[in-house]
Amino acid sequence: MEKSFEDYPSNQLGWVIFVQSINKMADLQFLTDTVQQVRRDILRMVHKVNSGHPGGSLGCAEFFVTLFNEVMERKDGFSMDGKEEDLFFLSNGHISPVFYATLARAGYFEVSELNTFRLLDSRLQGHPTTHEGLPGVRVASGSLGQGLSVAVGAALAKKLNNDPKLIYVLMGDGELQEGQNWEAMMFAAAKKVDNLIATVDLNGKQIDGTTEEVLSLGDVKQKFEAFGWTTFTLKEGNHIPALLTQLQEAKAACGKGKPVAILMQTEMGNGVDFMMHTHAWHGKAPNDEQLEAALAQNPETLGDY
Amino acid sequence: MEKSFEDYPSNQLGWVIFVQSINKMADLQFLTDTVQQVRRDILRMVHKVNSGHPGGSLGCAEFFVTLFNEVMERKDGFSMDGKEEDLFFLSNGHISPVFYATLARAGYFEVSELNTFRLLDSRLQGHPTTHEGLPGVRVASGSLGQGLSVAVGAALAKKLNNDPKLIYVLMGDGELQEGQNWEAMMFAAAKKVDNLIATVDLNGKQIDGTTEEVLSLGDVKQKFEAFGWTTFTLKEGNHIPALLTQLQEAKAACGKGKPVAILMQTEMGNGVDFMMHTHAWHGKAPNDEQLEAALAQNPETLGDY
Amino acid sequence: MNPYTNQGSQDTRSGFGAGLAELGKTNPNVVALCADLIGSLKMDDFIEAHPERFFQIGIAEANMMGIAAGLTIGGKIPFTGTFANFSTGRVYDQIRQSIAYSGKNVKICASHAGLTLGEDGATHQILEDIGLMKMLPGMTVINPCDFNQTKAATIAIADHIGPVYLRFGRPKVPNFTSSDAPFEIGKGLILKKGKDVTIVATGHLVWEALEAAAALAEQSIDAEVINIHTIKPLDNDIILKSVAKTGCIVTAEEHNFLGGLGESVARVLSENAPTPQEFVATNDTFGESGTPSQLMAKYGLDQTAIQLKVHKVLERKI
Amino acid sequence: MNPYTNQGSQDTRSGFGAGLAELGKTNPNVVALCADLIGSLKMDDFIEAHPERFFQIGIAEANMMGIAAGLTIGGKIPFTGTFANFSTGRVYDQIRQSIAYSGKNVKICASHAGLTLGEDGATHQILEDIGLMKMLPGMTVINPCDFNQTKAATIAIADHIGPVYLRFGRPKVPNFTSSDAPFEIGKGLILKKGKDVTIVATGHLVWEALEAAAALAEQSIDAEVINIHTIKPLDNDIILKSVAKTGCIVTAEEHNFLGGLGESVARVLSENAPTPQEFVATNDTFGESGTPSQLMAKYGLDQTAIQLKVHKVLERKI
Ligand SMILES: Cc1ncc(C[n+]2csc(CCOP(=O)(O)OP(=O)(O)O)c2C)c(N)n1
Ligand SMILES: Cc1ncc(C[n+]2csc(CCOP(=O)(O)OP(=O)(O)O)c2C)c(N)n1
Ligand SMILES: [Mg+2]
Ligand SMILES: [Mg+2]
Repeated sequence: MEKSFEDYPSNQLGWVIFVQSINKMADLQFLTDTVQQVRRDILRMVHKVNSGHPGGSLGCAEFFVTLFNEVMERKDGFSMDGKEEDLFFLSNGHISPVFYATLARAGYFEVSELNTFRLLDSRLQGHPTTHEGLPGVRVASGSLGQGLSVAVGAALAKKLNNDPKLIYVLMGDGELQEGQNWEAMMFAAAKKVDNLIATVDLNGKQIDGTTEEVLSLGDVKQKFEAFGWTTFTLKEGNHIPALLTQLQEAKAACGKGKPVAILMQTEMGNGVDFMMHTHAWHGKAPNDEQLEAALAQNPETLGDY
Repeated sequence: MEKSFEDYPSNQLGWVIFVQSINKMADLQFLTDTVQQVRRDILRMVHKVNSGHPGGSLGCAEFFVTLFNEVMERKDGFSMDGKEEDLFFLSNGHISPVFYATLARAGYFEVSELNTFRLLDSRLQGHPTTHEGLPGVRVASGSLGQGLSVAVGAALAKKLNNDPKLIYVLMGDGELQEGQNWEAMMFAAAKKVDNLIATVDLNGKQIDGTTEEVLSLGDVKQKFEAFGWTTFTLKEGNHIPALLTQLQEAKAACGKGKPVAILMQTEMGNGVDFMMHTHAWHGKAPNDEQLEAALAQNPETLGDY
Repeated sequence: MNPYTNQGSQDTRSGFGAGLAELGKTNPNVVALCADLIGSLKMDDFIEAHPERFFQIGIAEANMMGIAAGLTIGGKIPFTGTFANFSTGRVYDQIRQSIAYSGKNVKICASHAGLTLGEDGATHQILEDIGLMKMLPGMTVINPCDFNQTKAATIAIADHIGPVYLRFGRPKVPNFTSSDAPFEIGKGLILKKGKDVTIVATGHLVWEALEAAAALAEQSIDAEVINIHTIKPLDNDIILKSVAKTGCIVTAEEHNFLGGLGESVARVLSENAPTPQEFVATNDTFGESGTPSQLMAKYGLDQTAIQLKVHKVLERKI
Repeated sequence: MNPYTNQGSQDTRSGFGAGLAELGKTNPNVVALCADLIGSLKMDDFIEAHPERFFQIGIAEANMMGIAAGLTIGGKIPFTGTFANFSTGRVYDQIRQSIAYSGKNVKICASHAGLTLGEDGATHQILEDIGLMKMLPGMTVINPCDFNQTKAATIAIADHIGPVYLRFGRPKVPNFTSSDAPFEIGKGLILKKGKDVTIVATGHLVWEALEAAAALAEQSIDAEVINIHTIKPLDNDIILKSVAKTGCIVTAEEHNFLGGLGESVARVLSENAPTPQEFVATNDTFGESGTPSQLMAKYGLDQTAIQLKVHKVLERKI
């Protein structure tokens, strides 16, 4: 499959109409509308409780919306077992706002529940958890570096169950500094866990600065390949058609004896101009004025919660 | 520096006489004698207490003896600080027999103390420890995967102290499955820890079988290089001249902004025919007859303890 | 006289291996994972019979715990196997988040617990694992006393929904409980009734407690011996009922006196019925190399130590 | 009335930051390490003044502990900084082998301990770290009560040879101890004398204990309040002397009731002077998101909870 989208500018508004994997303009419009609404949800959630992680959440909004609405083969409702459906794990649990907003907008629970984010007695904990029974969450995360292992386990269970569906997992790039990831990487290649697509949010940023400043990851693609993974680099990680093409390509690469990874270059804080090109908004909520400015850049589409 | 020794057969007895880094025949003879005596020490130690790890120990005898006697710049006596001298850390602590025998034969403590290996109240614990004050040991090991990090820390301290000497560390190949190693690998490259030489005992074996059977390491060199290390492969890890040349080459590669690794291919159980080409002797002691047979293949040189 | 007889010494880890092999036949959801210690964990029989239900993880315990958590999501009941140190301290945060807090049905099976693994020494001799695991909300912590009970416990935990820590040992020790005794999680067992002092013991120390009680009987001291195979949830009732009768207690465990069974019992007592207590446990030190019996003697974990502590606590009884 | 006044609320982690900055000036061997949480740990001042003595490790806590151990070998005194969960449970085996068993002079400095970090929720709210660290032979465990004491403790531990776990928190809490009070490791402090009941509190709960004692005074209950800033080595004497007078005790900690300060005190009592004790601590549950004060109220960690437990223990006193 050729990467035809890399040639196009990643301007959010200048989408190409003809996309192999989306045949109806309506789908594209729905996705772009959902992304915009999810951005509003993220911003409003973290603003309300003056805590949480908008930066990484915004940077992954296109990915989440595309994955859940156009790529994953999901069943109605939610069961922990997730048999006969694709499953998603969020390893970098701090970007829970985009996860929750995507789940709510995909019907896992009422969008009004987004209002309870990080409040006492909420199912929408600061970091995702199964402990409160929130539909869509299959493991707790927040302590970094654990999600890939869990995803590998879920993938092995699918194989044991002769379940042909896939496992998706998202990790942060700073998160790759945790050694457990490399244990899981080595295992997945050695044991041919090829029903697994791991995506890395390669935004080049973490809490204390750029990944380069904090602890350079070096050449991530080279590392993944050296660890035996089929590895794609997606330059336009905030571009829905590019995401779609890439995810379909990754899907097609499954079942060939190797685990599959997508290194997804994103912009932290994407869609809110003053939150982009900085790591400052990794874990900081906007104040009232900042919220207003940010929302103005992302008008309501599907209706606020 | 050209790897001239790779052309020669790794026959223990068929050494080349002219070696760039050893100018006197006496040195070579001393090293080979010491290796043979260390082998005897290892075998007798584990036999006596019917426990311990002869396989990996025998496989690394040439490395230890060469490193301690011809390569490391050591000071007389032992101080924990180890200022102004090269330091060695053993990460795969289970091969303590070769470590202890090498230390004793290098004068860190009386060889007679080898007699106390793994006995109650001994300084020669099953796995090396500082807890009993054994000269030559600077950190406890045994729980795998921790030694490289400690070595990196010691290397950083040397830099802070403007101490130009080097840090050496040995790891097992199975041990590379532990994620902490990859954390340390990433760190050492990112922060240019270039006063460190890490050697991997690439014997292709671990407890439950070959590394290939247990959990394939894939292409180790590719992984080290992808993690930003200057990486040498030493095919003849049981050949003293080859070891010497390789260690000198690695030394010369220090101070150039990158950490240095040697992937050292060894034969587990080397020097005892029935212990070679199997993982069976990873952690099993010989019985009386086996000991006799093994010792017969390695006649006394420097005197048994 | 010790009311139990040694049916022949066996290692408790072999009880685990036997239980796991049994589960292989009876429960198709049971899967096993190991981190390069198959032989030590006695998993061979299970693996031979069900190779497709076994996962060799290599030396990567953190990954093993995560994979186990993930396997539960497909309805599996994973049994992880490695040494006790690498089953707990090495992977505490992974167990905490991916298993305990996530409520995953993983059975963490740990061999070579305590001092008695012997010659490998302190890096392998964890004396804190009971404390580590008991602090995790939702975790069940079990330390059976012999081969038969370990086998029974292994089988029993497969039917218990939720994370379990099962701790057992390396050396051969007396096998004295009945091979068909049912294993009930959380129910302590009175092995010998007595009225002068309560001895609450777990794991390898249960046999030592029985031997100590037999010796004490000859000194006209009537000790009650309780096998507290489950440390969490702790059978408070059996302990409180016993001390109501005896008025003093000795706890015995192959563990640091800090954080383990002894402190749990002290808490139950101080919260309900303050009672003189003495501790048979290691005294906040690391272990060392030696034979199991040498170590038990040196670190005060044998029947002699139990007797000493009984005498001490009897003096404190008012 | 509370004999202490709040000099202005501050976070204890800022006390750590201030102490570390001070050490930067006075002790050239002090180096600092952080795992991508500089701001949260308040390490900025130290780093700015001594960039060459700071090591940014990235998100790799296990590696951080090993590197810290290695740095001691060159004579450095490393202070590691990350959240309490990642300072303990995440790296237990690394601390155990490379630091504690190896006797390395590393200061493990842990912020965001307990429930009161608030909104991040349970994965970050470790309630087991005191228990984890107290079980390690040779480890010193300190949980100071306010900004001033945290600063003093930070400075004091640099002079103590051996591994130390220093625990502090995220939220702003009353700063009430004297800024020039010396910090003596292992010496509990009687903050208020009393004869009816002993309240032994640590960390954030010391202020709550003082407030509770003030309220109790109005109910004619004379509580003795002890700030037990060092959990290991525990000041047994101060506790035993106090209960000899009061006859009952309440322990208060931001920690699970299993394995923490409360159980250590229970052990000391049952071994020396069995005494009715009640526990202010979390009740073997994970935490959750919420504001610090909401969480302290919901999980029974505030002055109200302390008062309740005092009433309860007084009823049990004979
Ligand atoms: C084990 C662990 N260590 C540290 C943290 C604190 N922490 C939360 S997010 C974060 C940075 C993560 O970086 P990255 O994965 O790149 O996510 P991004 O900042 O891009 O969203 C850190 C250090 C944590 N949650 N878990
Ligand atoms: C963290 C940890 N996990 C497991 C073990 C048990 N163990 C001791 S040696 C060993 C195999 C090591 O393999 P390798 O490093 O290749 O050493 P070799 O067998 O070649 O000597 C294992 C699994 C351990 N010591 N530490
Ligand atoms: Mg990032
Ligand atoms: Mg090997």
